[in-house]
Amino acid sequence: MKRPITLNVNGVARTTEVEPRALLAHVLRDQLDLTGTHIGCDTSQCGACTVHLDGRAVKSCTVLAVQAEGRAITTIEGLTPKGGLHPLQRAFWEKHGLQCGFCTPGMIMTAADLLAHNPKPSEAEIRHALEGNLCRCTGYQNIVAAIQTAAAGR
Amino acid sequence: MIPTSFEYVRAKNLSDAFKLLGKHAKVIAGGHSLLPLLRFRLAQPDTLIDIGQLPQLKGIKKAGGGMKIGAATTYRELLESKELKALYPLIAEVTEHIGDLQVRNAGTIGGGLAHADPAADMPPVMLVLDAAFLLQSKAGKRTVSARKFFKGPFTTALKPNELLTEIQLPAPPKRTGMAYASFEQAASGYALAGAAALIAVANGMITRAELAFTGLADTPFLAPAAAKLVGTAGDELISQVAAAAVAGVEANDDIHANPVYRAHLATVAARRALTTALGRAR
Amino acid sequence: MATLFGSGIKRREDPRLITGTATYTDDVKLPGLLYAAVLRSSYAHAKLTSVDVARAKRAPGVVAVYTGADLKDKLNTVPCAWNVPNCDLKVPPHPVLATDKVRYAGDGIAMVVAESRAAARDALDLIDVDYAALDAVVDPEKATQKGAPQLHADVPGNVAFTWKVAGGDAAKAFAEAAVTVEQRILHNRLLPTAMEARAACASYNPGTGQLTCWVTSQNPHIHRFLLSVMTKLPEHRIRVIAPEVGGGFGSKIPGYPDEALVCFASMDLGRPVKWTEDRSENYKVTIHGRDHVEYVSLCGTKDGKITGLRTRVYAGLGGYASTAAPGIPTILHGLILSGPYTIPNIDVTVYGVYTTTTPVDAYRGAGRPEATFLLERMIDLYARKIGIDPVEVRRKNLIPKDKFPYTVATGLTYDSGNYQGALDKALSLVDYKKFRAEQAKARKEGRYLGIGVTTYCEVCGLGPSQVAGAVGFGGGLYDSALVRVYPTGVVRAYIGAKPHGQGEETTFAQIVADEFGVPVENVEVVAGDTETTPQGWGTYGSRTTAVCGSAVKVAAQRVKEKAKKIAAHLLEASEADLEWKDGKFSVKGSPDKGKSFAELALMANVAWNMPTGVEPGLEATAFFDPSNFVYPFGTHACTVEVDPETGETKILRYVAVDDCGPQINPMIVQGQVHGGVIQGIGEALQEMAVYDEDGQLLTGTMMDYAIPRASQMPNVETAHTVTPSPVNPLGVKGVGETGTIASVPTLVNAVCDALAPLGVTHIDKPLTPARVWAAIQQAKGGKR
Amino acid sequence: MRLEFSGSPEIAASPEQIWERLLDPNFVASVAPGVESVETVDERHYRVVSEVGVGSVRMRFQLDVELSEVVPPKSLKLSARGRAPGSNIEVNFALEIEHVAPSHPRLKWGATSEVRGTVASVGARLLKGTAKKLTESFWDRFAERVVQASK
Repeated sequence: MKRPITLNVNGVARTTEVEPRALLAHVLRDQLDLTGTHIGCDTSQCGACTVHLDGRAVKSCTVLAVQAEGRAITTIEGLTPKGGLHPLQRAFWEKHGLQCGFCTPGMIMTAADLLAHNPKPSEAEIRHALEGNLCRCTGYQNIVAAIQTAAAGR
Repeated sequence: MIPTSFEYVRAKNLSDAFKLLGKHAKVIAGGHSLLPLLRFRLAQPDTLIDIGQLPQLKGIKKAGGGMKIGAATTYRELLESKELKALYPLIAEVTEHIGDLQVRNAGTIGGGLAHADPAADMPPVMLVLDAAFLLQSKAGKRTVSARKFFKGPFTTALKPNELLTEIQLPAPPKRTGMAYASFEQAASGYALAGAAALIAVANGMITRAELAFTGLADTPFLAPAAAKLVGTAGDELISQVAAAAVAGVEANDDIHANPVYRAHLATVAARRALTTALGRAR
Repeated sequence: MATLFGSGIKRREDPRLITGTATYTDDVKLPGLLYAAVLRSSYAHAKLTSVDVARAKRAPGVVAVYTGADLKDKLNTVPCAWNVPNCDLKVPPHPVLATDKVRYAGDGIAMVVAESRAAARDALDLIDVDYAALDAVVDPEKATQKGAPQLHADVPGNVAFTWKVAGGDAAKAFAEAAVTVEQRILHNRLLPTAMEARAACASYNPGTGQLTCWVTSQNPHIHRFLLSVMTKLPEHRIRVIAPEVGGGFGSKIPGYPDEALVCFASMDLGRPVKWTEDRSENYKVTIHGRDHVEYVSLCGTKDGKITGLRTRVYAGLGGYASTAAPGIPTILHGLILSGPYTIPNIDVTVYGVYTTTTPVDAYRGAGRPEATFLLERMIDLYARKIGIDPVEVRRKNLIPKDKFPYTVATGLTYDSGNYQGALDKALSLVDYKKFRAEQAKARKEGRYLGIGVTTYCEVCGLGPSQVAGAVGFGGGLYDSALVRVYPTGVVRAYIGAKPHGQGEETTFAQIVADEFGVPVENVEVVAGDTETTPQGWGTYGSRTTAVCGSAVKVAAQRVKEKAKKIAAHLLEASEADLEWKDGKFSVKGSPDKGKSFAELALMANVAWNMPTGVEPGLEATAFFDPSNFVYPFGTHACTVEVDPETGETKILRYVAVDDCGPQINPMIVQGQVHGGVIQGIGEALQEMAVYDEDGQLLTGTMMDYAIPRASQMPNVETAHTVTPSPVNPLGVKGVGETGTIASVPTLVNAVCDALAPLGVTHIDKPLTPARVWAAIQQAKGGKR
Repeated sequence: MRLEFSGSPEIAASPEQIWERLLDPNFVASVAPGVESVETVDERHYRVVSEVGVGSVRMRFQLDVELSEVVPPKSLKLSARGRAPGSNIEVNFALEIEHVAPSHPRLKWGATSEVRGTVASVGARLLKGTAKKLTESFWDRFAERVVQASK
C-alpha cells in the first residue's frame, strides 16, 4: 500500500506517496523529477545512481525510499545549493572527465564523498574510491585527473 | 529491478522488532544483502523490519580486553574507529575491500554476517579472531561462537525469531599478527578464494595460529591444519600447512574458477596470509 | 584570428551532463504516460505450447497485454538491413514477439502495458507460459555440425550464409611456403554495456496521425526507417528523437522489437508508452559482439616476409539476424585482413551461423578488432617460429609510405599512411630495446615480463554510398548538415549523425566557427531529431567526423559563398576582388572597407538589399558522400608482468600512437583513445559472455560480467602522427574504434611474450588469471 | 544451467518400508523443504507447490511431479517440472534401493536438473551450493524419517 513520506532532498522537504518497495532511485527520478540520478544496473555495481544520504555516498537503487525518510538526501542537482558549478563539476569539464555523461552524476557524487573525507587522495586512493562507479567511455584516466584537479584546487 | 510488494516497519526498539519476526518477515539494516535479492524477486518477504536506525545496535565499544560492535554498525563506521583499528587492524584492512565506497557507507557488519555469503570477506576474519555473536529474541539472548555460526551457504545458526545484535571480539593474544589475502572475482569483487590468518608469537615460537578460508567451499571455515604451526618458528612449515589446509576440501566450481584453480588460489592465499601474519607478529 | 581547428577546447555538451540536467530517454515524461514491460523467454530453444495472459490482464493497473499471436498481423517482423551479396544469405522471419518458438533466452513472449513501472513488472509474473524444450546450441562451429539442433526451418545446418573473399593465390602461397603457422582463434562474445541501457518512449497523436518515438539510438534516421517497416506507419508520420544517449558502442544501432512494440502500444491505446530495459534484461536481449571461432593459417619465408593468410570463420549470429549482423564478419572483417601489411595472397571463408543465443551485431570496432587480433596474433606466432623479433617481422611487411593509395589483396584501396612513422614513435616512447634488456634480466631472476607491439590500420569513416550499395548495406553512407545563420549572426548546424559521447557538438562547432570567423559560442550543433535534421546515417564505424563533419564543412562553405555574393553586392565590388580576413570580406587593398559575417547575416535574413537573383536567407544543406573510406593507423605497445603462481597480469605501461589525420580537438581525440584502449583491455583480460550448454547466459548481470573498473586499469600514454586523408575536405580519419582494435592483440601478445620461456604459445582471451594459470600448467605438462 | 547431484544414504529400514514411504506423497511432502501443498492428479502424477530456498533466497515453485519406470520395491524415476516467475526448473531423479545388508539397504539416488531463467542467469553463484544442500538434506531427512516412522 502506498503511504505518504516526506523526504528532505537538496534541503527541501518533499512529500510524496510511495509503496514501501519503491527504490529511492525510482522515487527521485519518477516522482520528484530529479532525473540527474541515473540507473545503470540492477546489482548495485555501477554507481550511476549515487546520491548522498546524510552526507555520504550511497547507491540510491539499493536504498528504499522509506528507509531514507528523515535523512538528508543530496542529488547531483543539489550539489551546489546556490547554483553554479561545484569544483568537481568544473574539474570534470576541464579535464574531459566524461563522454556520454551517463555515469557522471554518480561519479561526481562519489568523488565528493571521497574529497570530503580525504582532501588530498593519491591516484591509487582515487581509483579505489571509484570501485563502485563504472564508466564505459573514458577509461577512467581523465576522471582520475579531474578528481586530482579538484583536490588540488581545494 | 522492482521488488514484489511488502510491508515496511521501522522498528522503534528491539522488542518491536522481535514481535514482527517470523517466517515471512525479513530484517533489513543497510539493506545491501537483501535489496539485491528483492530486486530480482529471489526473495519475496511479506514484511521488512528496518532495524538500521536503532541506536542500541550501533557503535563500537571496548569490553574487557576486547571489543563489542553493534550489528547495525556500518563498514564505514568500522573504518572510522581508531580504537578498533588499533586492536584489530585486520578488521580495518578487510573492511576496506568489502564492496565499494558506497556499499561500505550503507552496509552493516551484522547484515553481512547474517547473510552468510560463502565468499564474503568478513566471516573468515571473525573465525580467526574467535568472535562470538549475540543472538536475541523475544525469549532472551544467547551467544554463539562464529565458529558455530556459519552452517552452509547463506545459512547460519540464527533462528527465524532471532536477531544478530552484537559482535563480540575477545582480546587478541599478545604479540599477534593478523593478515588477509584474497583473490577477487573481477566483476563482483567477491573472493574466488581468500584466507585470514592470525598468529601469536612468544620467544620466537608460534603460540597460536588460526587460519580460515572464504570463497573456497560452500561456507567459510576454520582450517585445523594451522595448529601444526604452534610450537614451531613457522617459516618453512607455512607452505606445507597452507597446502594441508586446502587438501581434501571440496572446492567450489563456477565460470570464474574451477575447483583445481580455486584450491590453488586458496593455498597461495593461505601461505601469503600466514607469512604476513607471522611477519607482523614478530 | 586563431584557428579553432586543432584546439582542445572544453566540450559544450558537458554543462548539462555534469549538472544532471540532460535528458535521456528514460527521463522523458508525458501526460498519461504508461509503462511497458516485456516477458522474456527463460528457455533458449523451445516450442511455445501456450501463453496464458488472462491473469495478467486482470491485474491492477494493467491496461493491455500483447502476445505474439495478437501482433502477428499487425506488426511486420524485425528487418535485417545488410543483405550481403553473393553469399546466399538466409534471413528467416524475426517476429517482434515469439509466435510458435523461442530461439534464445530473452526472446520476447508478451508485453504488458500498465499505469506504473511496478504494475507492469508485477503482471509479468502472472503470465503462464508452457514451453516444450528443444536442444540448444551456443557454439557457432558446433551449430553447423550434423545433428545440431535446427533453429529455423528454412536454414539447413543453421548456416545463414557462406561468404568468401580471395586475392592472389593463397593455395599456391601455402604450398610453396617455407614456414606455416596455424592457430584456432576464439573471439570471446562480449556484452557492449553502454552505461545507459536501452529505452523507448512512444507517443501517437491520433488527430494528426503522427508518431513520436524517443529512443536510445545512434542513428535516429535509420530507426525512423526501421520503425516504419515494423509498424507499417509511413516514414513521414514518424518522428524519432534520440535525446541524450548514454553510450552505444554499436548496441544502439539496430532496430529492436521493443521499440516497435511501444510504438504499436501507443497507437493502439492512444496514450504514450515507455519501456526501459533493466541491466540484466540488457545483457539478455541487447545485441552482443564478436563470437567468432576462426581457423587461421599464415605462411611466409624464413626471413619474415609474409606470403599468405587463410582463415575459416564461424561467426555466431545468435537466434536471428540483427540489423547489420551479416556485414560485420564479412565486409568489415574479411576485407581488412591484410591490415597494414603487403600480404599478397589472402583467402577467407566466413560462415554466418544461427545459434540459440542473443543476436550478435556491431560492437565497437565491429569485425575489425577480430581481423586485427588474428593477424597480430599470427604474426607473433610466426615471428617466434622463425626466431625473428616480432617488431622486425612487422616492419618488413608494412606497406611503404610512398605506395599510397595502396590496394591490398582483398581489393580495398587504402587512402594514406605512414605506418613506419607511427611504429618508430611508439618504439621510442616505450623504449623497446631497453625493455628487451630488462626482460632478459628479469627472466634470469625468474620474473616474467612481456611486451606486445601492434601495428594496425583500420577501415572506417563509412561511406561511400555507392560501395554501401555494392556490399548490400540497406542504406546510404553519406551524411548531412544544414547550416543555418540567424539574423544576428549566430549559427546552428543541424546534423544527420547522432553523437552520443564523442563530442561532435563541440568539434563541429569548431569547424563552423573557423569557417565563419565567429566565436565558437555563437555556433550550436543540433543532432538527434529526425524532424529538424536532414537525412543522415548515424554515428558508428568511426564515420561521424570524417563524413558528417565534412558535410558541415561543405555546408558552411556554401553559406560563405553566398555571403560573399552579398558582400560583393554591398561593397560594389566583384567577388574576385574580395578577400576573407579577420572574419570579414573586404576589398583587396582596402581592408577598412569590409563586411563582417554578422552584417552579412543580417542583410541576408532581412533581404533589404540583395544581389539580383540571390534568394533571401543564409543557410545551406550539404550531403557529403566521401570518395573512399578512411584508414587510420598506428602502433600500440604494452608491457606486462605476469605472476606465474596466480596467473595475474599486471600492466606496466601502455603506449598508444595513433594517426587519425589532423585532430580538430586533440583533447577529445585523446579521450576516445583512452576509452577505446580500456575497452579493448577489458576484452583482452576479463570480459566474456558465457552461456551454458543449455543456452542460459551465466554472465547475466554485472556481478559476473567484468567490465573494467578504475582500480583495474592503467593510464594510457598517448601520442600521434598526422597523415591527412585525401578523401574528405578536413583530411580527418576516425578514431573512435582504433583503441579497441589495437589494444586487444597488444595485451594478449604481451602476455604470451612474457610466458614464452615457459613454453606458452597461445591463450584464448580473455586472459583471466584462471586461464593464464591453466595455460602455464598445461605448458608444464601438469594438470589444468 | 545443469546441476547434477547424487547420494546413497544407508537406511535402517526394510526395502518395503522405504518403498512405501517413497510412494506416499504426503510423507515425501512432509520431509521435502518448503512444500505447501500436494494435489494428487493420479497415482503417478502430482501437483506440488513448494517454497524453496536458503537464507533470504526463496522462491515459490509450482511443480508437476511424475513417477515413471516404477519397479517395486526396487527402483523408480521421478521427474519434476516446475516454474516460478521468470524461472523454470526440470529435475529428473533416478532412485534405486540397493540391497547391501538385510534391512540396511542403501537408497541410491541421482538427480539431474536443468535450471533456466532468472535463477540461472542471475543467481548462478547462489545456486549450486544451495541446490546441493537442499537436495542432500532432503534425502538425509527422508532417510531419517523413514527410520523413525518404521520404528
